[in-house]
Amino acid sequence: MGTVTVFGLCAAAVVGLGLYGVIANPQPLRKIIAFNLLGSGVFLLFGVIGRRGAVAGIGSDPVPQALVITGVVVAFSATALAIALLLRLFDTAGPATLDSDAPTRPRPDRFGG
Amino acid sequence: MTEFLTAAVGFILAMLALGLVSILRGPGDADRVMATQLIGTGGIAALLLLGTVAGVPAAVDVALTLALLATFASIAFVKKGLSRFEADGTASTENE
Amino acid sequence: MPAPATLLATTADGHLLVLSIVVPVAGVLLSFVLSERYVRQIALAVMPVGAAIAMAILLALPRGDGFIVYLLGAWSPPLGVALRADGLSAVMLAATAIIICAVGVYAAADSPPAAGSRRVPFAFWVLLMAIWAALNTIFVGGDLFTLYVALELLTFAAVPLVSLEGRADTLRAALRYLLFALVGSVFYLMGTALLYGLYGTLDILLLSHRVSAEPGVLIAAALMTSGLLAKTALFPLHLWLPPAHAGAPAAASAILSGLVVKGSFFILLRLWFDVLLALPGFAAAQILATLGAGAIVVGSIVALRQDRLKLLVAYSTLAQIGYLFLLFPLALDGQGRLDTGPALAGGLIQAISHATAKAAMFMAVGSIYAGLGHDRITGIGGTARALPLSVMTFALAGFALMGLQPGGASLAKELLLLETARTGQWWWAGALQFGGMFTAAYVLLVLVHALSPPDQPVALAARPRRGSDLAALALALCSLLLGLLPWQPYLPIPYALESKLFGVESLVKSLITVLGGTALAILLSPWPHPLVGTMAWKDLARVLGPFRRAGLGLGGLVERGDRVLRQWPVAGICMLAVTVLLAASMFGAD
Amino acid sequence: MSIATAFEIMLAAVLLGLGIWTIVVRETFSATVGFVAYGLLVALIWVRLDAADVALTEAAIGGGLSGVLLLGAAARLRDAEPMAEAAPGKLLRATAAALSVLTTATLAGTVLLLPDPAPSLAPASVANAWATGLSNPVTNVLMAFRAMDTMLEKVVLVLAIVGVWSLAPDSAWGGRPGPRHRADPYGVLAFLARLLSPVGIVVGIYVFWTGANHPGGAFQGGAILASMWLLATMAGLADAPPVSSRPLRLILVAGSGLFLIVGLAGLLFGAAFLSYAPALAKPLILGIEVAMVLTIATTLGLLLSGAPERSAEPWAP
Amino acid sequence: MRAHVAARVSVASRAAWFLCLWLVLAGATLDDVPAAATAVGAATWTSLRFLAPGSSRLSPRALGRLVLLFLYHSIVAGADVARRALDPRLPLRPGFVAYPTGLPPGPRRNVFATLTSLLPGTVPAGDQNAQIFYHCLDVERPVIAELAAEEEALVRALYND
Amino acid sequence: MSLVRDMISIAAVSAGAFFFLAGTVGLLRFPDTLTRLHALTKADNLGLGLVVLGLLPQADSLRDALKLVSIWLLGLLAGATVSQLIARAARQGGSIR
Repeated sequence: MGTVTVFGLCAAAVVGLGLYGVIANPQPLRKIIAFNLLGSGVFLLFGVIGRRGAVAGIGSDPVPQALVITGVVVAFSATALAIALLLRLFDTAGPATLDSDAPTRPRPDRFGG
Repeated sequence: MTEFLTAAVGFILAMLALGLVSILRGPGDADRVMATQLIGTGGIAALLLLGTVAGVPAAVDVALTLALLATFASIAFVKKGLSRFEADGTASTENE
Repeated sequence: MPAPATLLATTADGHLLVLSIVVPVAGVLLSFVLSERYVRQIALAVMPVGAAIAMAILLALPRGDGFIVYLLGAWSPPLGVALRADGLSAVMLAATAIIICAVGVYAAADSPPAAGSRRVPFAFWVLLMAIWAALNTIFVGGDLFTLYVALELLTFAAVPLVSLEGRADTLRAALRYLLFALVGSVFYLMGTALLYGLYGTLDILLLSHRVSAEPGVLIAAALMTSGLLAKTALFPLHLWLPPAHAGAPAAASAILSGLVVKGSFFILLRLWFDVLLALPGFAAAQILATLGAGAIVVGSIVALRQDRLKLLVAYSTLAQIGYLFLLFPLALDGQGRLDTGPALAGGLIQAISHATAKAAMFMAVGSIYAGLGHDRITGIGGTARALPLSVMTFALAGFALMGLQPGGASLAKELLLLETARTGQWWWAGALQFGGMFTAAYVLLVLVHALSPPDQPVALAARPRRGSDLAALALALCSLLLGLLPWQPYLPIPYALESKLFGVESLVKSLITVLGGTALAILLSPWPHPLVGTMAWKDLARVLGPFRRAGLGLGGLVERGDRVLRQWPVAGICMLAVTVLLAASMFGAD
Repeated sequence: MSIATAFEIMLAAVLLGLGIWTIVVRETFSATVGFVAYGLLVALIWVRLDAADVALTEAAIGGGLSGVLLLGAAARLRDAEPMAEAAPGKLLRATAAALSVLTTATLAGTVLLLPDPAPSLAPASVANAWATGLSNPVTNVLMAFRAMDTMLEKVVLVLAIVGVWSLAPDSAWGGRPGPRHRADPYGVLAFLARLLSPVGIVVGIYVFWTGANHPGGAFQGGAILASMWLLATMAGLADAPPVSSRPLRLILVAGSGLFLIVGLAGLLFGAAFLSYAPALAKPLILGIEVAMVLTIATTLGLLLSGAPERSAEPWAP
Repeated sequence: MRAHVAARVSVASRAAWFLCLWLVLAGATLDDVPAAATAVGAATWTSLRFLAPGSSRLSPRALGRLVLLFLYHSIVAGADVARRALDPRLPLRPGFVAYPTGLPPGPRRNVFATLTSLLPGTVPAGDQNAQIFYHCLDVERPVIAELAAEEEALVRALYND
Repeated sequence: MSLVRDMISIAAVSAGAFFFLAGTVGLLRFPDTLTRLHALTKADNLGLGLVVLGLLPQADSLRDALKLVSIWLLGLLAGATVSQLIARAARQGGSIR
């Protein structure tokens, strides 16, 4: 069991946690946080793959590292945009949820509880 | 030496985990925010030790960044977290 | 696909590919700096240039063996990133240029823009050019990670368009769209990570030579596919589409519905037809097409039950996206692997045909909305006389979409039907026919309402905008004439087909589509029919009564099911389930 | 099991614990704090994975900016908490959990079964480093081999700004973003900002500059600079400029714009779009990075400030 | 004229501090000169903008004493807290103490509060007029006297104007 | 020589680890927010300081050593100010009193 194994498993678990959170956490902010967790898991996956590609002199393949840095930038801007949307929604409509429909329609019945 | 330092990192990490368990439970928000401060200090120590163990000089730079920025969560908390008590966070807090 | 050596060097007209990305990007940056006052002029200057580049690529492609390649920074893959254009890219580039220009003219003629707001036009024009840049990158990108960045560029440009009007429901729609699309991209990114871990490259061409059917690849394929499906809004991952596309301003809806969903669809085609050729695609293709068929049924039935025109058109997009996915099983060759044959060509032509027609439709609906001040379907009686150009645009676009000759959709349908016969999958022929009929149903429904005499004289809230309406009409005409274009240099199309387009047989087919559509509209639409009260209707109603009741019951059921599926947790679970299903099907076949 | 592996297992366990806390805890504020702590800790894993460039990125983003962004939002939204919709039913949650576990298991299996020896572009990137004259391989990938992705990503940042600004009410368009922060000029926060900001500026520029040859780079440095600006803003020592300001907009596109111009110069006079003549490569790349660090710092700062909320009244300290 | 010179000295000394920081971080290389100049310039400018140069003189000897006192205090502080934490009886008598300070509100008082937050068992938790409120782990300790000693050392080291 | 250095390192790092332990115990045992704040900032900063002290003999150069010290100083500044901010917040927020 080495670095790659431990953190590979860790990355996969973080991905699973993020997925569950994105689906099951009801508040939009929690979904945004869970998305960040999910993204972090995927980046760790890249990190593990980069670590596997280590050669003499370089501890980690630089290409996955570069991809992760690009990905982090994108994920952070996405988070900022999502939060700006959420705060604006809160200002216009009060407590914000994602699961209400266009205003002309009645609220759908809950499914499964 | 390497083993000793690695064990030290492990020990600090364990203390970190225990501390987290205690303060994340609360009860107040201020307790929870202290978790970030705890991770900040413990993380810096762990990074410095790790950098020496693994011979990664850049770990020191990472620790430097953490030292610079680990306070930010607490700052954001006192800025905005108080707004439900006071109209304007720190201003009213500091001019009692 | 030719040997890698020929595609790992820059070809003669390669710089055109660079320009197709750089020009709209430069437009974005320039208009961001020069701000609100010049943004429209810059966009209108970028459009002809961009269109000329797209046409130049279209002309250059046949000269270069059907491929154009450009190595960015002169670094060759796997270290560097290549841009590559083939026939698929070229026609998509051209179609995108045409649609962007038409929408641009539509929006530019719409003056004064959005009642004094400087914010809306600024955001709209900048984002329009950004969408163009993102789409062009998607069409010519030769690297899976570059495609990811382009995909995100597309999302970042599309989401603010949804919420331009700033109402709470559009903000909610935009947030939902953003979050679901982000989850989709993360899935795509996960697959990319696995592929890099397996083969050490993300270059599409290199991967196509290295990929074999190993477990890791199957999982990567399942993850990437379902991520892209979420971004394309294929049923049942469509929760975000109807409110987003219906809530945006008309010009933005036209772009979102016509073009943006095609971006992720195109990557899906690249993935399956270029990267994953070695995979056992049979079961996965059947699943995709089944979801597509589901989309056609659900999207069309729910569309027929909408009371607002914009929502109807948005749900029609849902159905049309499903139609696109019917190409997958029809592209299978004898060994159950995907093949770039007529089915792919048909699917792509259908995508272009839908892009043009749907953009035109949304613009027409936007004009109707602006003219009447509302878009309730039951209240549009008399519109045909008051706003003839808009109704005509809607009609022409609708005819093109339902597969009347010589529209692109009819050519696509012929191609796909040809492949159902070749591969012996007759059941998809039924889905294809039904898709056409459903389209006919909601187009006819709207037209009948628009043509019926009004209850009271129509009072226009705003004067019709001639320039805008002409742009929309031109686009609709474009869609209706797509079947006549010479596609052969770019897409594999059997020669025999074009002569068949105007035969008696095709006329009969059209008639069947229209009649079937009429029947479906009567059976499934809950709205009081404009013909109610005439003698013929009473007779008809007696005969059809029980059927109509059954149809409406079914419709209600489908609508309720659709509402359940559009709840966030359900949609999320569906996404995971689709991933698992795809992976399991491929493992089963392996 | 070696002591290093034991340590790694513990690190992963603590991280996962924080992740679980983030997902399952009832209160949004606690979840947010949990995630911020997670973001601080994840930098350790990146150091352990020998990816110091990424570790710096995560420390700068996860440590400073994400915390401010998420905790600020959590505080503003907390009144909504009791009224937010109920959690999905048990059946749905169980299904979601089962499918997530399945995904995790599949992913873990796939990662563990990746081929050995692993394919790697590390040798190729080292072999081609001569072309830029920089010895940080990650910077070489970002600025030369995959320059296209980096440039497009900078355009993404511009679009994120356009997206956030487009949420402004029409009356505030062109005005200053976010609420005006006020703080006691003699308070602790102002004191910290007065002392820390200049130090942070030195550190930020150092992290950026060292990125040419050691871990670091424009994004990491820019994130640190943005944090310092944010600190000064929160302490009431500085204010966001109005979004209609021309110089501001120039800075916001400087990175991508210069990248584009240099790229086009390569197309016209050099080997290819985004290629650098070997003699000029280093100064050109550094020039682009200088522009990028300005752009990134400003962009990140403005992204955190949010949509314009105030008209562009002159600011008096 | 003297103020002018003093201001110049203050600018130079701050720039020197930031240069030292840069040298510690990056080392001394000729290639780094442009970056170092930018960093030092930007930091000095920001620092001067945020914190106007003071008029007081440093007393090196007193400063050395302060540093020693500070180090000594931090060790005692840590040891004291550690002792209380590990003591099975948990000897805590927490509460607030109001300390009357002679320092004006502003940087001087901030510096004092920050330094004393490292004293055994005290954390400043706000101030009002000429009083700083300290939260103490043990209110029965002679907190006020210790704080006064600390204040005197600080004034002697930094603010002997 | 190297042995002496290692001994110093081991002693200092162990002492640092002890303060981390004490801080954590304080966090677990102290009754309220403000008392825990004492435990957090005091003991941890000393722990960090001792770890830094322990690493000084291992540093390759004077510059590296000074870098470590400046990290500790930054940590001290951050800890001292944050403890004041949180203490104010806790006093204001009424979770004490």
